[in-house]
Amino acid sequence: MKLEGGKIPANQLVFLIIGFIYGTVVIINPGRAAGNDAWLAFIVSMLVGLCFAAIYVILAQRFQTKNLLEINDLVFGPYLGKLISLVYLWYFFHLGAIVLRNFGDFLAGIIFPETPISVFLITMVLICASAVRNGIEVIGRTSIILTIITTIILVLTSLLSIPLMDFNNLLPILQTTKLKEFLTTVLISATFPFGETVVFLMIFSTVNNPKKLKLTTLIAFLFGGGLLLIQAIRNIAVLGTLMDIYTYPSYTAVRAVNIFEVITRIEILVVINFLTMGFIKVTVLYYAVSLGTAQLLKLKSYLPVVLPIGILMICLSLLQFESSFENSYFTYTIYPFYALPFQIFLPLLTLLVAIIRGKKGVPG
Amino acid sequence: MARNTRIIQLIIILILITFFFSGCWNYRELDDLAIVTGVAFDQAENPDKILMTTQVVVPKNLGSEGGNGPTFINVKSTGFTVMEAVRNYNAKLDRRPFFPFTEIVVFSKEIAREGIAPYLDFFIRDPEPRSQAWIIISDSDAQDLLEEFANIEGIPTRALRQMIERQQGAMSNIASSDVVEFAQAFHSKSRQPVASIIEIKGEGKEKEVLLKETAIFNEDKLIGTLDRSEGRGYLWIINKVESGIIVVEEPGLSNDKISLELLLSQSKMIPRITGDKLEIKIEVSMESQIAEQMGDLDLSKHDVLQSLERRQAAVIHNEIMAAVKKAQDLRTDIFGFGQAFTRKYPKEMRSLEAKWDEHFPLIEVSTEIKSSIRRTAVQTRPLT
Amino acid sequence: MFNYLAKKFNLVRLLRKQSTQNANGKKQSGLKISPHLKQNLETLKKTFKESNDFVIREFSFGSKEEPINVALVYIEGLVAKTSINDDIMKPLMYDSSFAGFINTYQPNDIIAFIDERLLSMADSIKVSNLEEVVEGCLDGHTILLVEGETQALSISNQGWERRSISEPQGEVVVRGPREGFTETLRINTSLLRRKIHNPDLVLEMLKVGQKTRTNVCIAYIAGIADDGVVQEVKNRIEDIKTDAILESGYIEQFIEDAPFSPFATIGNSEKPDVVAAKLLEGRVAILVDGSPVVLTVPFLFIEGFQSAEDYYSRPYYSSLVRILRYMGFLFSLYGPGFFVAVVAFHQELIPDALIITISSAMEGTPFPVALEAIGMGIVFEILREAGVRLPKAVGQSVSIVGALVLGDAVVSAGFVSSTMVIVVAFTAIASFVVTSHSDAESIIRFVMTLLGSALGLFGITIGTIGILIHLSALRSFGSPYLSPLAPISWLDLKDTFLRFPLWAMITRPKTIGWNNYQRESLDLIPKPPQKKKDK
Amino acid sequence: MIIVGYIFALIGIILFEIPTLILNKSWWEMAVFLGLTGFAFLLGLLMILQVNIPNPVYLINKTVEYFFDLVPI
Repeated sequence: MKLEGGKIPANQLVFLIIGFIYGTVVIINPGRAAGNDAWLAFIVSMLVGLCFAAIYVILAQRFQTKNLLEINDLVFGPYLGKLISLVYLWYFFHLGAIVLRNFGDFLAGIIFPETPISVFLITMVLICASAVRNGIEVIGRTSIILTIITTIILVLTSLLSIPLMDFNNLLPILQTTKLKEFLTTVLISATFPFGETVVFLMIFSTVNNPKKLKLTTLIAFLFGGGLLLIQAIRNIAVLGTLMDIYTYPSYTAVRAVNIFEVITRIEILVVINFLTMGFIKVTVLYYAVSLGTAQLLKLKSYLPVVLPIGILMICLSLLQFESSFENSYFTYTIYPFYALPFQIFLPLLTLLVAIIRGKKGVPG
Repeated sequence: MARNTRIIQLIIILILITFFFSGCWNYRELDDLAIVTGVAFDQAENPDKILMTTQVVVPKNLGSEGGNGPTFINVKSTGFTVMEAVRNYNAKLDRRPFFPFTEIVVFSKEIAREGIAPYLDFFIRDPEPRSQAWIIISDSDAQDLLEEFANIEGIPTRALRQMIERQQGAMSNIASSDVVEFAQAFHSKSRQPVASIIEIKGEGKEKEVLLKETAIFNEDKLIGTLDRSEGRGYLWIINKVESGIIVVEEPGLSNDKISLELLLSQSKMIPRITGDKLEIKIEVSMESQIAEQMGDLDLSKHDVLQSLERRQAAVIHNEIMAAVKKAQDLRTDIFGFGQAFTRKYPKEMRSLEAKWDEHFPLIEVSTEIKSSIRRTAVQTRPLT
Repeated sequence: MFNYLAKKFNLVRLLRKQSTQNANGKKQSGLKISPHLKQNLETLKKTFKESNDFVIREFSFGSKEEPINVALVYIEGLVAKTSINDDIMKPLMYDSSFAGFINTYQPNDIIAFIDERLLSMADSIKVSNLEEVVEGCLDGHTILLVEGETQALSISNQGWERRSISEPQGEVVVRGPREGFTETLRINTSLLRRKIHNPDLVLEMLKVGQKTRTNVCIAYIAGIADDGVVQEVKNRIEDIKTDAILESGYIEQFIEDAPFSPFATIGNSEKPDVVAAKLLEGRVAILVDGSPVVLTVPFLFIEGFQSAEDYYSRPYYSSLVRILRYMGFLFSLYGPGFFVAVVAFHQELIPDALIITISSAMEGTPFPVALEAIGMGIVFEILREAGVRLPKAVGQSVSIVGALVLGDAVVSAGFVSSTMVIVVAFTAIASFVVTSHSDAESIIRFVMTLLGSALGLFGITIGTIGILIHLSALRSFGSPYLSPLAPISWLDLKDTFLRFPLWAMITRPKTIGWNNYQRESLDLIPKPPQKKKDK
Repeated sequence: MIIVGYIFALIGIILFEIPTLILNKSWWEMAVFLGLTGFAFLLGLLMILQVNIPNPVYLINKTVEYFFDLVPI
């Protein structure tokens, strides 16, 4: 019996990936080091990310209805495969905890300074758990509406801050930053958020028509990248030189909006975006971990492991960083290199071994 | 069926847990807050300390069924840092000060001369204060500006803010910047900030405040001022002139004056590097209409109008050059010429930027002004 | 969970015992009509427990020597008396002599003879079972029993007091038909038939309710409605084992997909044109005898925002109205919650121009704003309930007292801030815009207010996500509840936020009537008449 | 206080899951559930009691930094 009976149409996957990519980037700015070239860095890293995604899609299409863990079993044999699956699961789990932590840090640091961080983590995990328990179909459907709302909000905030923008801030291109900084930014934003789509190897198998995967992923990447681009351009144009001193540039950028003294301080819209997109990101990761764990332990249903994994995720996200400084050190310095093996080396290895050993999924 | 029970259960649990966990930490009623509308910084008696004066509105006396008491109160507190001063309020005020509605930040001249960046950090770092508060330099003590003076708004800080914003629209001859603009300029290597100076005249009931001139800074230190015509020169250069009156002398023999009301203006700075020479050209194109004529010349003649246009251009040119000269004398690039060069000549600027204050005074500034007079309002000929 | 609790309280075992007892005690069906009239009548009398509205009229006709003894049985009040007099008794007692009755009289043929030659009634069937006799009586038929016959004639001449067709109070329209369904099933089906002149309109009759034996009619259009859905509806209705179906609401609660959800997954309407439109989209309607409210399934979330009038007036205005409905819905969900969240957590969101007004209004009110919001919400619900239940004249004065006197007094006494009254009042008005979801609206409004006062906008966003998850998990007879929004269907958005012109609505809704999706031809857009080229 | 709440939450979770598992007679799932919940509970309890728990992220940091030293960028 399959653990997940649900099927999602390809167009839901588009929204899911967009939501996932836009996820924490609403608040956290991976292009920090590149200053006013961040928008260019995003474009480059989107292309790099597309190369990553190509591997995932080829892998998924080769094995049709198999998800990541089943592919591992098939390609590497039951024992080594299980080990590799475990490593992947740890990565998804840890990534979920990091996202949660970013979430809590932001809310507890900026919006609700007097409230303990655990409140936000627990509420968030609970709501994600309810989505995860409902299965991929519900996650997919929820993501449609949330992603559309988010897109509208992003466009709206960008339009409202046009009076504050100075597009000269985007100039000069590729001069103020050094090549090394630029490449670092490309690496950071290729691994976060684009490379993180490796988790969709757990979900690609539930898509109705696997033939559409390529197009779907391409559209999603372009659209998601487009959202990042709009956001980056808005932030640079509004904040100018101050871009790199703010921890949460998007939040600060729209704070200045003031239309007729009535529409002011709309940064709360950014917070709402962050909440909804963060929800999608955490949910996808959480779902992948729950499903994977159940699959690894050969359970009949993944429902019983959902809540315990949620508690563990809360624990890890509280445990991992003592402060938000450690968080940003990890995010900007360590994480890209930590994530690379999972995002590119392992999938590539899997693909190569599969080709060499001639393993293929049974179609249908 | 089972699925739906689950959801209900989850929702119930969610609600219970939110209540259980949120002891409503951040819950603060509007009537627990003292809404701060303005802040003033002075030097305290102890030279290390800051004297911070805060204007707080009293909503009870402001609403539709308001009482007759004062509409605002000023609270003073001292501390080594801004944040400490803010915390010290709690010992003085019956409510928690709440900063998002801060409209102005006033600094006394002596603090401005020493540098205001340390004070601004609070307004940028803390999520609470609004970063769109206007920065005002007070000619005398900063706290005096928050005292009552003749105004219509009823709250001094509101009145000051309205003055600054009105001034931009109606006169455009004193530059002002808010906290973010100031910080952006301060943070940039190739641009320096400005702010408005307000002075107090008279005493007691006769007391009035007026926008005096533009303060120019080097880094965060006040080093000089631009008077009104220089101020407009500055605004011409950075393309911020919105409206204003240009007074020119009537062509001909009389000394009568003509007021031209500015309708439209657009300006651009075009940097050029030729060899070692840095040049910058200010292109202004503007339109105005005749608003007032004191003499009796028939302005409907083509050549008269042309000569008026030339005079108008000359006035603008003089204003611009005066502002440039002042800034170059003080070696502070308030116009952002450095930024303009960086955008066009990034490679060359990399070496120049380090010693920009030496290069800036050497920039040759030229102007190109397209001045035109569109309308003569409802009159075509003078009264006489 | 409820199953579990029921088990805990030993209810299940108790119920099992009861049902076996019932099964043992009930065994008397299939009793044939005996040739002895008296015996039949006795049995019937016993069956009806000597009820005094059960009427037996015995008489005889024919020749004096060999009179034919017959009896008419009916239930007083369900039949048309004049029709019994003129169309049953009169032919039998008078016309029989002219019909050459004596000559052709054959024993055992008398029922057929009466049916064919004497009765001037349109609708009569022969029954041979006492059970059917009882059933016929209860349905308002008049039954003619004949001495010596094992068959009886069940003559359909129902005639009871019924409400005439009038405009439904709940769905008033400015433009559109004024007729509404009534309590009588037959009239209701006829109303539908008059809208859809097509033999494909299928009306299937079922009897539900072990005690009430209520007629329930399933209507659908063969070829458009999905067979699976029709079968599912039938199965679910047949599975209802309960005493009574007194209103279509009973059926609704027994067959809905999500009994624990605050959102209705079954639609209802009192207007034949609305139901006809839904049938034509491929939905299935359930008509219940005794109820003017007709159920339609599957019911989607967005149907709550569509109104019959949208389609009768031109598209621009109806699109505008529809958008306003969505806005009203959102406002009535979030109004108080958002206000509390802003005032208690995010004061910086209040526009500069309003901060002083709001804070001076809040000044000095004794209760925390969260309590104010919840309290005013409850007051509003009470006022609404009072206004609805009371007779019209009194109801109006209740709302005047509630709205004006109470509202004004509460503010001037300083109990509640005037801003809060404004918010609650506006919320209340907004909540009347979308009536289909109004019960869910009230519940969610309270939840949102609670979440908003506990965690500010974070709480509200989380609550919204929770509701979204819930809504996307719902299904109504196989159709995802949030369709066409999620799963997204671009074609169906033509009738979601905007109403496209009728000539652009070419297809039926994707999740409902897709097996026959084209509803009109492609080029219906009105064009100027073709000019003749004679000059 | 927090511990009491925590234990209540745990009991809530167990009551939430267990009945379905018993009804479906899925014992292996129940074992996994109890095991995971127990582990998570213990971890959470230790964190509430502010016991020092080895932080996996330090290990990751150290490893990656080791590679940084190896490959000078």
